Amino acid sequence: MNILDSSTKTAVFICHCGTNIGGVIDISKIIENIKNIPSIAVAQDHRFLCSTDGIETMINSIKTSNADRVVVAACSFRTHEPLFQEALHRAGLNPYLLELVNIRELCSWVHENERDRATEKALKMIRAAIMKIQDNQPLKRIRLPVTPAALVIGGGIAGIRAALDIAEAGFTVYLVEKEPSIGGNMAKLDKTFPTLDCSICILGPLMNIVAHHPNIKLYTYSEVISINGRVGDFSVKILKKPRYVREDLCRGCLICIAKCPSKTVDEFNMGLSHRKAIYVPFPQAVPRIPVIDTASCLYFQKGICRACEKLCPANAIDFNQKEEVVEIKVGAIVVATGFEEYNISQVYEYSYGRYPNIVTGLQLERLASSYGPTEGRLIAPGLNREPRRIAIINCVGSRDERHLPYCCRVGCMASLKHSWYIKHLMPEAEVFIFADEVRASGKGFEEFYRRVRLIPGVYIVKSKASEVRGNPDGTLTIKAFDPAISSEIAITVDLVVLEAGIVASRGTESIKNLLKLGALNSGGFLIELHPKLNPVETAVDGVYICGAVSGPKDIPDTVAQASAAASKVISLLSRGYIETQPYSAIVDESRCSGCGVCSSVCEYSAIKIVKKKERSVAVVDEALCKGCGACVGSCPSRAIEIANLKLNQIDAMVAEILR
Amino acid sequence: MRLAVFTGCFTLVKQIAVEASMLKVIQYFNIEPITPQKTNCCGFAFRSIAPNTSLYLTARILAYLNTFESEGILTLCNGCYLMLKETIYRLKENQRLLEIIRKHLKDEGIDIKSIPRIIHPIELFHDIIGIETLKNIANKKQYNISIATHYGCHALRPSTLPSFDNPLNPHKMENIAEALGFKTKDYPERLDCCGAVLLASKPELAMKLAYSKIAGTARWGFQLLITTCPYCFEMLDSRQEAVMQMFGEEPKLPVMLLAQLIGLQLGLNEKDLALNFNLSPIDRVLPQILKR
Amino acid sequence: MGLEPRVLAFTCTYCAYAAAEAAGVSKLQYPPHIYVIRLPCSGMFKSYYVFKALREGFDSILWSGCHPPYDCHFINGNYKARVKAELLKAYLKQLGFEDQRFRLEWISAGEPDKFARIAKEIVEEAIKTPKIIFLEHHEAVNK
Amino acid sequence: MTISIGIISLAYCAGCELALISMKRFNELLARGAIDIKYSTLITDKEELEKVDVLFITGSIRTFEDVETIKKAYSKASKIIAFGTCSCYGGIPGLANLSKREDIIKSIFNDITPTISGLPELTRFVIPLQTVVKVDYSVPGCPPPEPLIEMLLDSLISGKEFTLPQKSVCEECPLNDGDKKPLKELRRRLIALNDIDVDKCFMKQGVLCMGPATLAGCRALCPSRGAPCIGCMGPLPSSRDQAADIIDALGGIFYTVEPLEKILEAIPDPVGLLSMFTLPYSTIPYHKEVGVKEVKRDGDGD
Repeated sequence: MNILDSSTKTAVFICHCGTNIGGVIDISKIIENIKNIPSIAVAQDHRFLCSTDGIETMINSIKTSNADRVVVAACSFRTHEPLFQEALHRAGLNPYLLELVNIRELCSWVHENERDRATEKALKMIRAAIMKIQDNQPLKRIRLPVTPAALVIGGGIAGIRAALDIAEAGFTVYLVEKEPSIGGNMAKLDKTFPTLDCSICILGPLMNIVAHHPNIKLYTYSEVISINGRVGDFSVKILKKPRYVREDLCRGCLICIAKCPSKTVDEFNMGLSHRKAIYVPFPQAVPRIPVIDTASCLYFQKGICRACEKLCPANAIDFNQKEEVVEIKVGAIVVATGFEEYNISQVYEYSYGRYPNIVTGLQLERLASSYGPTEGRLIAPGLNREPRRIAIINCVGSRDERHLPYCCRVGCMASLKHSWYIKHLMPEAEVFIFADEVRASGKGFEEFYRRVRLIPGVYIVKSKASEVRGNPDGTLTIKAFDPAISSEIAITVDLVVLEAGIVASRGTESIKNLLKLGALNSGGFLIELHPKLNPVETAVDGVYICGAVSGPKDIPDTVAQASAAASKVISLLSRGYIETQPYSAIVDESRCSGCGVCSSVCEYSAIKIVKKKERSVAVVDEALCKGCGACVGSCPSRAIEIANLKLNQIDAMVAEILR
Repeated sequence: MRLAVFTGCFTLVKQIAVEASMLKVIQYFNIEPITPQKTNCCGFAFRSIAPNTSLYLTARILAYLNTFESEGILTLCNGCYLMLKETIYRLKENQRLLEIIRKHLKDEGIDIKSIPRIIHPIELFHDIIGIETLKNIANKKQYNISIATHYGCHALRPSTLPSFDNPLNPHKMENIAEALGFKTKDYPERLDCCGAVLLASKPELAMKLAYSKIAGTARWGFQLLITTCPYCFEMLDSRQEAVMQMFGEEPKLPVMLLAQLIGLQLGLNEKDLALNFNLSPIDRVLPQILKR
Repeated sequence: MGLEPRVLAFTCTYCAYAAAEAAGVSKLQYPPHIYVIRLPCSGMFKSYYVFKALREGFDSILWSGCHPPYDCHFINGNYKARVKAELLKAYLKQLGFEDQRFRLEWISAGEPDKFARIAKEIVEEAIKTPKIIFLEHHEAVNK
Repeated sequence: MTISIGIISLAYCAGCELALISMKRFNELLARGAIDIKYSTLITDKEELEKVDVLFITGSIRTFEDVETIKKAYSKASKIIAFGTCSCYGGIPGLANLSKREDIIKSIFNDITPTISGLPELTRFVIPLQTVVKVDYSVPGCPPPEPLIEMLLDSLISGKEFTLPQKSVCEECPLNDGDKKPLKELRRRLIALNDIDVDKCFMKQGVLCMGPATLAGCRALCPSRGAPCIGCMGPLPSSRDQAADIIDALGGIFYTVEPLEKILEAIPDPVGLLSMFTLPYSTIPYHKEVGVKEVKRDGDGD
C-alpha cells in the first residue's frame, strides 16, 4: 500500500503530557516529519490533550481539516481511549477510526536517558499507526435483546440466595438441583460457627420461600444437560429424573415411607444410617415429595411389593414415570454447584475408611444433628456408645502438596465448633484438637476460638497429627509431635474427627464443560474473570459463579457472593439488552474454504460452517465473538481477520517500523 | 529367564538364608540365577556421608553386571534395591555426573552400556512369576494362618522414586500371601520401620521399634510374619529374642522369608530353604504349613 | 539506521501489553530498539508474522502472552500460541536460525520488571548476534 | 488455428511433461490438429527451440545452464506457463535449499569433485521461475492434476483467461465436514496410518494433512483415496508459506496443556514435511547459511 496515493485524510495529534512526553521526546521534530506525509490533513501538538481545551482543539481541527481518521499519540488506551473516542464522535467521526499510540508508557517513560533514540522510536510508532489506520473501518456495536429470566444451577444456600434475590427483582428464575431436595450442604450442618445458630432453622424458611415464590420455578432431582446460545439468549435443556411420585398429587403425608420394606444406605446422613427405598432425604426437605430409589426398590428390582402404591391415599405413586427433558430460555446463568468433602481415604496415614470410629467433619454434623442418624446423641459408630475421648484432626488433605495445596477456610472454625458440640452433649468428654495453627480471621472467629479454648477438657495440640492407628478394642491412637514439650505424643481416643479438605462438587465438572468455563487443577473450582475485580463473573459473558464452587468459603461469604452474582444478573436483565464488542472476526468468503479450523479453535462457539451456494464457508456470530483472534491465528487460508487489526495492517506497521 | 542376583553384603555375612532360599525357589520357576563374584558394596552405607561415592559404587555394580547377559538384576536386600533404583534415577537426571562416573569406570575397563531392570523379590513373585502361578502351586489349599506382611521401608520409599507398588498403601505382598492360601489383613504397624538402620547409632531405639512391630502383630492376632529384606529379617527374626527380653517378654512371633514360605509350598525341604537358620519360633506354624 | 538492532514484540492486551505499560509507569528503563505491537491475545499467533518480520529485517521477535494455565483472558490462547511457537522454533532451527531470534515468553500484567528484563536481554542478545540480510532470488545467480 | 507448443525442462523429473503428453484431452487436441508440439525434451528430436505460441517450462532453476536455457527460450514464446510445482514453487528439488551447494556436490560426488569438469555450476539456491521472470500462468501440482490441465488447455484454445482455484483442498475434500476438533492427538503420519478411518477427516484423527494450507484443483485426489494431502499444489494465493499456515492450524487444533514432546515428535522433519514442495518460494526460502549474508556489529552498534 502506498500512502502517497492515499485519498484518506488523517489528523495526527501529539500530546506533551506536560513534561512526561515532551520532556523526553522532541515533538516538534516529529510534527515536521509527519507533515510531509501527503495524506496528513493536520498534525498538531498540545500540552495536555486530555484537558477540556485539548479535546476542543482536537474536535475543531478534525472538523476544519475534514479529516476522516485520527491518530492520537499520547498515553494508554486503557485510560484514555474512551475519552478520545468520544471526541471523534463529537467531531462526527466513527469512534473506531481512532488509533491511540502510547508514546508515554512505551517510549518516553522507559527511554528517559536516550532522547534522540526515544524521539526516533516515537516517530516510528506514530508513522506505523498512520499506516495502520489507513485501513481502519468504521465499526459499531450491535444491541441484542436479553431474555428476562435466569437459570440458577445448584440449590444450596448460594443458589437459594441468588434465586431469591433475582426473583425478588421481578424476573423469572429456574432453580435446578440434582438431589431430591434443595438445601445442599448447609442442610446437613447442625449448627453454624461462630454464632452457633441452628443451621436448618435459618435455612428452612428460605427453602420454603423458594418453593412457593411465584417467580421461581423449582426443578429438583433434575440436571442441566445442555446449554447453547450466548449472553441474553441461552437455551437450556433440563433433564427431570423420574421420582415415580406425581408432584401434582402428592400431599406429603409420607405414609409410603413408613410402609416401605426395603432399606439402603442413607446418603444424606453420609452413610451413617439407613433410609427406605422411597424417601425424602430429611424431614425439612423441599419439596416434601418422596423419591423412589430404583436401585433398592423391590418393585424395580424384583417386580414385587408395590406397598407404597397400594397405601398412598392420593394415588400419587406412578411406576411408569419417564425421564422428561424441559427446554427453557434464559438471559443469564448462575452456577452455584457448591462443594463436597475431599475423598480423605486417600490420606492414608489417617486411616479413614479402615476403622469405623473415624468420621469426617460433615459426618459429625450428622451425628450431632437432632434429625441425624442418632437423633442428636453422639454415638461412636464402631463402639455403639458415647465416646469419652475424642480427637479432631485439622487440615486433612488440605494444605498438603500431595493432595490439596490450599486451605479449606472452614476446617479450623469447624473443629472449634465440633469441640463445642461434644462438650455440650457430653460435658465430661475430653477433646483434643490437632492443628498446627488455628486460623480464626473472620468476624467473631477469634472470640469463638477464645471461648472454646477456655472450656475445660478441650486441648489444642499445636501440631499436625502424624498418624491414626486402630487398636483391636476399637479405640484409636493418634501420634503427633507436640512442640510444646518437644516430644512425640500418643493419645488414645474413642472417636477421631477428620476435618476434610474441600473440593468443588462432583456435578461441577459437567457444568464447566457445558459452559466452557475454566477450572483449577486442584479442587476443580471454577475460575472467576478476575480474582480481585470480577469475583463472580466468568470468562463467558452472562455466566456468573457464587459460593464454594469458586473456592472454599464459609456461609456468610457464600451468601454475600450469591447476592453479588444475583445483582450482576439483575443489572443485565433489567437493562434488557447487550452490546456486542465491535472488534469481531470478519470472514472473507472469497478466501474461505470451509475447512472448519476456525470453528474448532473458537472457544466461544462463535463460528459455524454454513453451506452458502454449494460452498461451505465460515460465518461469525458477532454476538458471541469476543475478538480474541484465535481464529485469525489459526486460519490456514488467511480468510478470517479481526476488524481494524487486519493482516495487512500489521504488515504495514512492520514495514513502517523498518523503514 | 536369566537374572543377575545381587545379594548385597548383609545377606552374605549374616542372613545366608535369604540367598539360599531365593536361589532354590527361583530355579523352580525356570529362572536361571547368575551370581557374579566381583561385586562390591552397594554404597548404601555412604549414602548420607558421601553421596557421590555411593552413586559411584552402585554405578560400578551396574557396569559390572552389564558384562553378564541377563534380563534384570534381582536384589535381595531393600537397601541395595533402593540404591540401584535411586542411582539409575539420579544418573538419568544428571548426565554430567554420569559422564564423570563412566570416565572413572573406564580405568577398570567396564562401562554402563545399558540400564538394566531392577527387580525386587516381591515384584519378582507378584509380577514376573505371577499370582496365577502361585495360585496353582497353592492348589486351592487354605490355611488357618493369618500372615502379617512386612515390606520394609526402602522397598517402597522414598515415594518420589518409581515404585513397584503404592508406597503409602502397598498390597502386592498381601496378594501373594492370599494367593498361597493364607489369611492376611491390614494392621497399623504394617509400614513401620524394623529399626535396623538405627542399630549402630541408637540400639535401644532400634530394639524398641522392632518390639512395637512384633507386639503389634500379636495384638492383631497374627500367627506369622513374612518379609524379604535381610535387615528386617535380622531385626524381627534373629534378634527377636533379644528384643523381647528387653521388654521382659518371650519371643512369640514366627518370622519367615517370603521365599521360604513359597519354597515350603513347593515342597522343598527345610534345609534347602535354610529354615534351620530362622531363630524365631517358627515351629509354631511349621507343622500346619507342612501338613499337606 | 544501519546496524542498530531491531526487535519486534507482539504482546497480548491483557497481560504482556499491560506489563509493558506498567513498566512505563514504574519507569523501568530498557533499550529503545524494541517495538511493541498489541494484539488481543497471544492466541492470535500467526507464524507468518514471525517469518515476515525476520525476512524484512527484524533481528529478533518476541511473542508474549499470559502465563499458563489460567491467566489467559480468552481461556487458552496462550496454549495455542505455545504449540505454534514450538513448531515454529523447530522449523526455524532446521533452517539454521539461532534460538534467540524468536522467543516466546509469558509475562503477566503484574510483571513489569520481567518485561523490562526480557526487553533488555533480547536487545543485548540481538546486538551480539550478527545482522542478517536475505538474498533476493535473482541474487542467486550472482557468482 | 493450430497452437504451437514448446516444453522446456529445467531441474525436473519429467513427471509433469509426461502428465501433459499422456493426457487424453491433450492427445485429442493433438490429433485434431488444434495443437502442435514444436519442442519437447522427451518426444521431439530438435536441438533448438523455435518460436512457439505457448511455452511450458517445467522444473526449477538449479544450475546456470537452467538460467541460460531460460534466457534463450524466454523471448521465443508469446505465453509462458510455469508448469508443475517445481517450476512454480521450487518443488521437491527445492529442499536442496537446506544445504550449501558445496555440500550438495560433495554429498553426490564425494572426493572426486575436483576431477569433475564440464558440469554446469549450481546457482546459490533453487529458484522458482516466477520469482525471477514474469510468467503468464502458473499451474502447480506434482504433477499438475488432470482437471487443472484441462482447464488450461481450454483456456489456451478459447483464448480465455486461465485462473487458478482460490481455495484450499478442504473445499473439494469429501472428508471435510467443516469440523476439525481432534478425536485423537497428533501423531507421526507413518505410525498413525495404521489405524485410520479413511472416511473421516485426517486432521481430526491426528494425522498431519496439508489440505487446509494447500491450493485446491486436484479434487482432493489423495484424501478422497485414503491418503492425507502432502501439499503438492503449493500455498493458497494469499500466502507464500504453506508451513506457516499449517503450523497455525495445527497449533490451534491440537493445542494442549501437556508437554509438547509428542507434538514435536509427530513432525520430526518440519521443513521437509511442511515445506516439502514450496521451500524456495516461501518467505524464508533457504537455510541461513545458504542465502543469508551476516553482518557483524561491533560494540553497541552505533
